[in-house]
Amino acid sequence: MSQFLNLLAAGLTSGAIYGIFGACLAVWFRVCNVLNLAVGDFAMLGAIGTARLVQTDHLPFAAGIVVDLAAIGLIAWIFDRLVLHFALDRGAGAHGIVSVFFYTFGLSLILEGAAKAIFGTDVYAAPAIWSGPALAIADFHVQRAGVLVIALAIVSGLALWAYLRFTVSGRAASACGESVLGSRIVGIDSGLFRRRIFIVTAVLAALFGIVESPLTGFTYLSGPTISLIGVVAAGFAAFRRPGRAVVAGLAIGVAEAMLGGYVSTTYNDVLLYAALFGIIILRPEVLGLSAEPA
Amino acid sequence: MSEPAATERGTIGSPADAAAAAASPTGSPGAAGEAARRVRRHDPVPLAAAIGITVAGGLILAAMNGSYLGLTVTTGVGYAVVTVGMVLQLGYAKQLAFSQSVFMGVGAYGVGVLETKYGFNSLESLLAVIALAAVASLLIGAVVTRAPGLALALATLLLPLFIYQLATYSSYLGSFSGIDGVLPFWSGPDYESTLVRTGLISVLLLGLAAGLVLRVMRSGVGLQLMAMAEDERLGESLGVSLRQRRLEVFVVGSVLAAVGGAVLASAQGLVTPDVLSESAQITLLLMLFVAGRKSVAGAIIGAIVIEYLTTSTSFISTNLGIIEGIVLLVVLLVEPDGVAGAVDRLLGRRTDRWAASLRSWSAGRFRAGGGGNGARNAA
Amino acid sequence: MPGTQPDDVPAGGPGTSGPATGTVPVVLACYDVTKSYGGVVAVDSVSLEVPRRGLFGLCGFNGAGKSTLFNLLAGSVRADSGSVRIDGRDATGWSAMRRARSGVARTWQTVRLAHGRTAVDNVAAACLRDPGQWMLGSLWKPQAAPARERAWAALESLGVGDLGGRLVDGMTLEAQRLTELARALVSEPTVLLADEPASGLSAAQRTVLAEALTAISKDRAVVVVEHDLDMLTSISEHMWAMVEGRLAYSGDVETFRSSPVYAGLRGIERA
Amino acid sequence: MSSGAAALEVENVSVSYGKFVAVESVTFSVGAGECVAVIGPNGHGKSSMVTAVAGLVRRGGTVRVFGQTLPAGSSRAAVQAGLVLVPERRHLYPALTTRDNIMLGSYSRTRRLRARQAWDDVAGVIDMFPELARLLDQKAGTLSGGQQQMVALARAMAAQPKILLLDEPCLGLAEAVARRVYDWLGSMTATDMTILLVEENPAHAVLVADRVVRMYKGLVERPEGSAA
Repeated sequence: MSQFLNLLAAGLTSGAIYGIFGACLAVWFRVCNVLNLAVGDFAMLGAIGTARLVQTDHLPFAAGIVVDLAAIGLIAWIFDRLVLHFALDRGAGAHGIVSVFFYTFGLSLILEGAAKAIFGTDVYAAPAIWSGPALAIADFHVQRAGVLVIALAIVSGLALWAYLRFTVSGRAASACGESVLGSRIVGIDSGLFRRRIFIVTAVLAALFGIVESPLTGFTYLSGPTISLIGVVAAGFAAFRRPGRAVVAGLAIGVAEAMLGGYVSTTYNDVLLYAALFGIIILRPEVLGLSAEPA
Repeated sequence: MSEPAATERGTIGSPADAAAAAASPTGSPGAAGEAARRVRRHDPVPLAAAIGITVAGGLILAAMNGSYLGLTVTTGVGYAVVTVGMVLQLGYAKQLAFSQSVFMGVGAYGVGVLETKYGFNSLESLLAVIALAAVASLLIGAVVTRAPGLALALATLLLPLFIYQLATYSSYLGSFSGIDGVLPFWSGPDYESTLVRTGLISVLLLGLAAGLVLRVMRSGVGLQLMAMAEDERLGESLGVSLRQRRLEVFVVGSVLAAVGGAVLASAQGLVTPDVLSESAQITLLLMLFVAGRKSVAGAIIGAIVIEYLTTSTSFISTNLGIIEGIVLLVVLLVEPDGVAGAVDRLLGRRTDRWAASLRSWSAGRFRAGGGGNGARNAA
Repeated sequence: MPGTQPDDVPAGGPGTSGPATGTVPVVLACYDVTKSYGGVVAVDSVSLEVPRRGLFGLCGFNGAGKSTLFNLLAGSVRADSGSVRIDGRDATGWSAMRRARSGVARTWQTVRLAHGRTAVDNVAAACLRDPGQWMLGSLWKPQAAPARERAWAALESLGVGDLGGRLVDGMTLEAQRLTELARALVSEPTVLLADEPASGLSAAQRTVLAEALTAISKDRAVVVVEHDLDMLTSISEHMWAMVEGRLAYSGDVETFRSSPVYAGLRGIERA
Repeated sequence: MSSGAAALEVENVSVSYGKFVAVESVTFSVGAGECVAVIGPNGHGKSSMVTAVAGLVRRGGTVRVFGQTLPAGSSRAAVQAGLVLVPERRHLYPALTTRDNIMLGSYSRTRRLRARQAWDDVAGVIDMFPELARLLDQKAGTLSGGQQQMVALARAMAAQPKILLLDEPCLGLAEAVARRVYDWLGSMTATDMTILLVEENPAHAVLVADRVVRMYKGLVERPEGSAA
C-alpha cells in the first residue's frame, strides 16, 4: 500500500509537469493553431538560468527568479515579433500544417543550442523554494518540491480553464483561433492575444522548471522530451482544453510511475511510450481531433 | 457545346488574367495553351535523373579518391536516400510521419546484425533489409496510416523515443556502443578504394531512389497523391483509395529510409543508436526543409551539404543547434519551398505566390473558420 | 412553413420520390436514408430515384439537408439508416471512393482544387484508366500522359481549353468552377451531383454554366443544388425540394412553381 | 434619406497583393444615414475595397469616418470609430456558442471582465433577431447558413455601429432567407444608420440602396445618383 502511495506521489509529480506543459500548449494552440514545441526548453531555461544566476552570479534567489523569468518573457516576445508576427499576421512564409510544428521547432533548436553554448552540458538544479526533508506520513514520503509542483499545476490549470470559461478575454482568445478575420472585424487584436499568451505560457513553463528542478535536475537537452509528452497530453485534450490536458498529463505521469514500480524499472518509459503510441493509433478518437466536419 | 462558352470567353479571363499573365513566364494564355497541349507521351526526366545522379556522383566520389571528404559525401548520400523518400512522403503527399529515423535504424541495424551475426554478405544483407523494411512498414503502416493527420504525427513523434531506448537497452543490438564491423558494399584492396567503391554503389542506390520517386510523382498515381494531399475528401471523390495510397507512401518512405540507413552503416563500418534518435530525425527534417521539401534535387543537395557542414566545420558543429534553428526559421519565413524554391523563382519558373492570395480574395473564399485549423487571414 | 405536409409529395413509385421514370432505368437511388448530427436530424428518411438521363433540381433552405443528402449519396458520410443503390446494386456500405469509381461524380459548394498546379493536372487526377493501380505499377505504366489528354479534351468540351496550362491559383472563380466541372465530367460519370455550382457567379456567368449543365445532362443524370430558383427551374426537368431534412416536394417544374414549398422558398405569402 | 454631412469618406484607396493591383484608386463618400450599394462583377475589387476600408488589409489612401481619419490597417480603430464590417462568408467562431459570437461583437467597447455580464449588456440585440433566441446555447458551427448570417448581423449590431459595411450578405442563401436579410436591411435604412453594401446582384441592391456605385477593374466606374 505504501509503495502504491509513494508511486502515486511520484507519478503525480511528473504528471503535473506533463499536464501543465500540455495546458500551456493547449491554451496557446487554441489562440493561434500553433503547437509550442519549445515549451520544455522554456522550462529548461527557467531551471538552468535561475540556478546559474543564484549559484554562479550570487544573486538572491528571489531576484534570480525574477531576472530569469523576465529574460524568458523577453525571449518569447522577441520570437513573436521577429517570427510569428510575420508568419501569422503578415502571411509571409510557410502556411498550413508546416506552421503548426516547424516555427516553434526552430525556436526549440535555437534555445537548446544557446543553452549548450552558454551553460555547457552540466546538470543544473535551481535551489529548492521550500527546502527540507521529504514530508512523511507513516511510510508515505513525498518531496516538498513535488507538493509544490502538484499544487501549482492544479492552481494554474484551474486558472487557465476559468480564464477561457468565464472571461470575455478568454472568449476573445478562443475566437482568434476560430477565425482570425472574424476576430479582427470585432476589434480583437489576434496578434496581441497570441503574443500575450505565448509569453504567459513561456513564463509559466519556466516557473515550473524552477520549482521542479530540485527533483530531477536539468541539462540543455531536457526540453524536447518534456515538450513531447506535453504535446501528447495536450493531444488527449484535442489540443484545445487546458483543464483536460492537466488531467491527461497527471494520468500519464501516474501510469509511468506505476509501470516503473510494478512492471519494469528499465522498460517503464518504453512501455509508456508504446502504450501512448498504441492508444493514439488504435483509438484516435480519444484525441477528439476527428470531429465530423460540419 | 463549346459554342455558348466561347462567346463568353471574355468573362472567364477577367482581371486575374493580368496577374496570371504578369506572374507566369509562359506569356499569353493562348500560346501557352497550344504549347502545353502537346502532352508528352514519354517522360524522360526520372531516367535522366537516375543516370545523371549516378554518373555525376560517381565521378565526384572517384575524384575524392577515398579521402575524409569522400567519406562525408558518402554519408551524405546515405542521408539523401532518406530525404528523397521524405520528398514523396512529407513534401508531396503531405503525410505527417516522423518515423524515418526509426526505419533508418532498421536499415543500419539490419545490415549490421545480418553481417556480423549471421554471415550475410553485403548484397544479401541489403536485399534482406529492403524486404524487412517493406514487411515492417506494411505491418506498422497498415495500423498507423489509419489515423488522421495530426494523430499520425503525434504517434510517429513518439516512435523514435521508445525505439531508441529499446536499442540502447538491448545487448543483442550492442547497447550504447552499437555494432561494429559492418561490411562495405564493395571492398577493394585498400581503405581508399573500398570507400570509393562503396560510394559508387551508394550513389547508384541514390540514383535509383531519385528515379523511383520522380517517376511516382510524375505518374498518374502522383496526380492522385496531389489531389489527396490537397484535400482527402476531394481525393476520395475522385476515386482515390486513401488507405492504399497512404500505405504505399508510408512503405516507400520507410524502405528508402532503410536503404539510406544501410548506406550509412556500410560507409562508416558501424552502427550506433544515434541513427535512431530524435536528433537524427531532426537532422533529416532540416535537410528536407532547408533545401526544399518538394524538390528531389533540393533534398539530395541539402542532405549532402548539411552533412558536410556538420562534420567538417568546427564552428558549425559546435553551434549546430542555433544555426540549424535560425536557418530553418529564415527558410520558412522567406522561402517556404526552400533553396530549391528560391532557385525556381530566380529562374522565373515559379509564379508569384501572391497570385494565391489574390485568388482567395477575388473568389471570396478566405477560409471560413471550419474547426479553426489553419484558419488565417489571407492577406 | 405552411402546407408542406408529406402528403403533398407526389410519389414516383411506392415509397419513393422520383420522376415518372417509365422505361428509363434508375442509376442512383436512396431509400429512407436518415442522418442526424448530435440530436439534430439533418436528413429525415428521404427516398428518391435519379433516372439515367436528365437534369434534376434540388432546392431548399440553408440547413434543410441538401448538402448532407449529397454527402450520403456520394458516400462521404454514412447514413444512420436507410439504403443507397447505384445502378441497381446495394451501395449502402460502399466508400466514397468506390461510389466515385462506380460513376458518381460530385462538386462542392466551395472550390476544391490542388493549389500550385495547372488546371489540366487537376482534371487529370480524376481520370486514370486504372485508379487502383499499385504505386509500383506506376513505375512502368505511369498513366499520366493519357489522363492529361483526356483532361484537355474535357476542358475543351466545356469551352475552356485555353485554361488547361494555367495554374488554378490565378484563375477567376468562374474558370475554377468550370475546371471543377471538367474534373467531374472527365471520368464519364453516370451521375453528377453539383452542389451550388453557380454560387458566387454573376448573372452572365450563370448563363454559361446553365448551358453547360444542360448540355452534359443529355447523356447522363445531373442533380443540381441551387438557391437561384429562376435558373434552377428554367433548366430542370424535375424538381425536388427539402424542408427541415424531409423531402417536401417531388414533381415537375410547372407544378413546383405553384406549390407551397416554392412560395415558401421565394418568401411569397400565400393568398 | 437625407445625405447631410459625409459619414464615410473614401479617398484614393488602393489595395494590391504583390504585383497585382486589386483596387486601383477609389474615391467616394457616403452621407450620414445614407445607404450606398457597391455593385460590379466578381473579382473587380469590391471585397478588397470594403475589407481595406474596415482596416483588414493594407491599403493606400485615406478613409475618414465622420471627419476623423482612420489609421491604415487597424481594424480595431475602425470598429472603435463605429465602422463595423459583416464579412463575406460571415466568419463566425464555429466552436463558440451563438451567445458568445454575438457578445464578442461588443468586444472593442466592453469594459466587462466576465462573459455573462458582457452578454447582459448586448442581450437587447436579440430583439432584432427573434429567431436566434432559442439558438443561444448552440454552437455557431452547427447552425444553418441563414441562421449564421443572422448571427453575423447580430454580432455586428452588438458593436453598436454608426456605419455598417456588408459584404455580399446573401451569398449562398435561399431566396426567402435573402429576403429576410434585405427586409432587415430595409428596416435599418429607416434609422439613422449609414450603410455601405457590397452586392454582386444589382436587383438586390436597388431594393434598399439610395445610391449605387459600380466597380470595374479595380476602379469606381461611374458614380451615379439613382433614387431607389
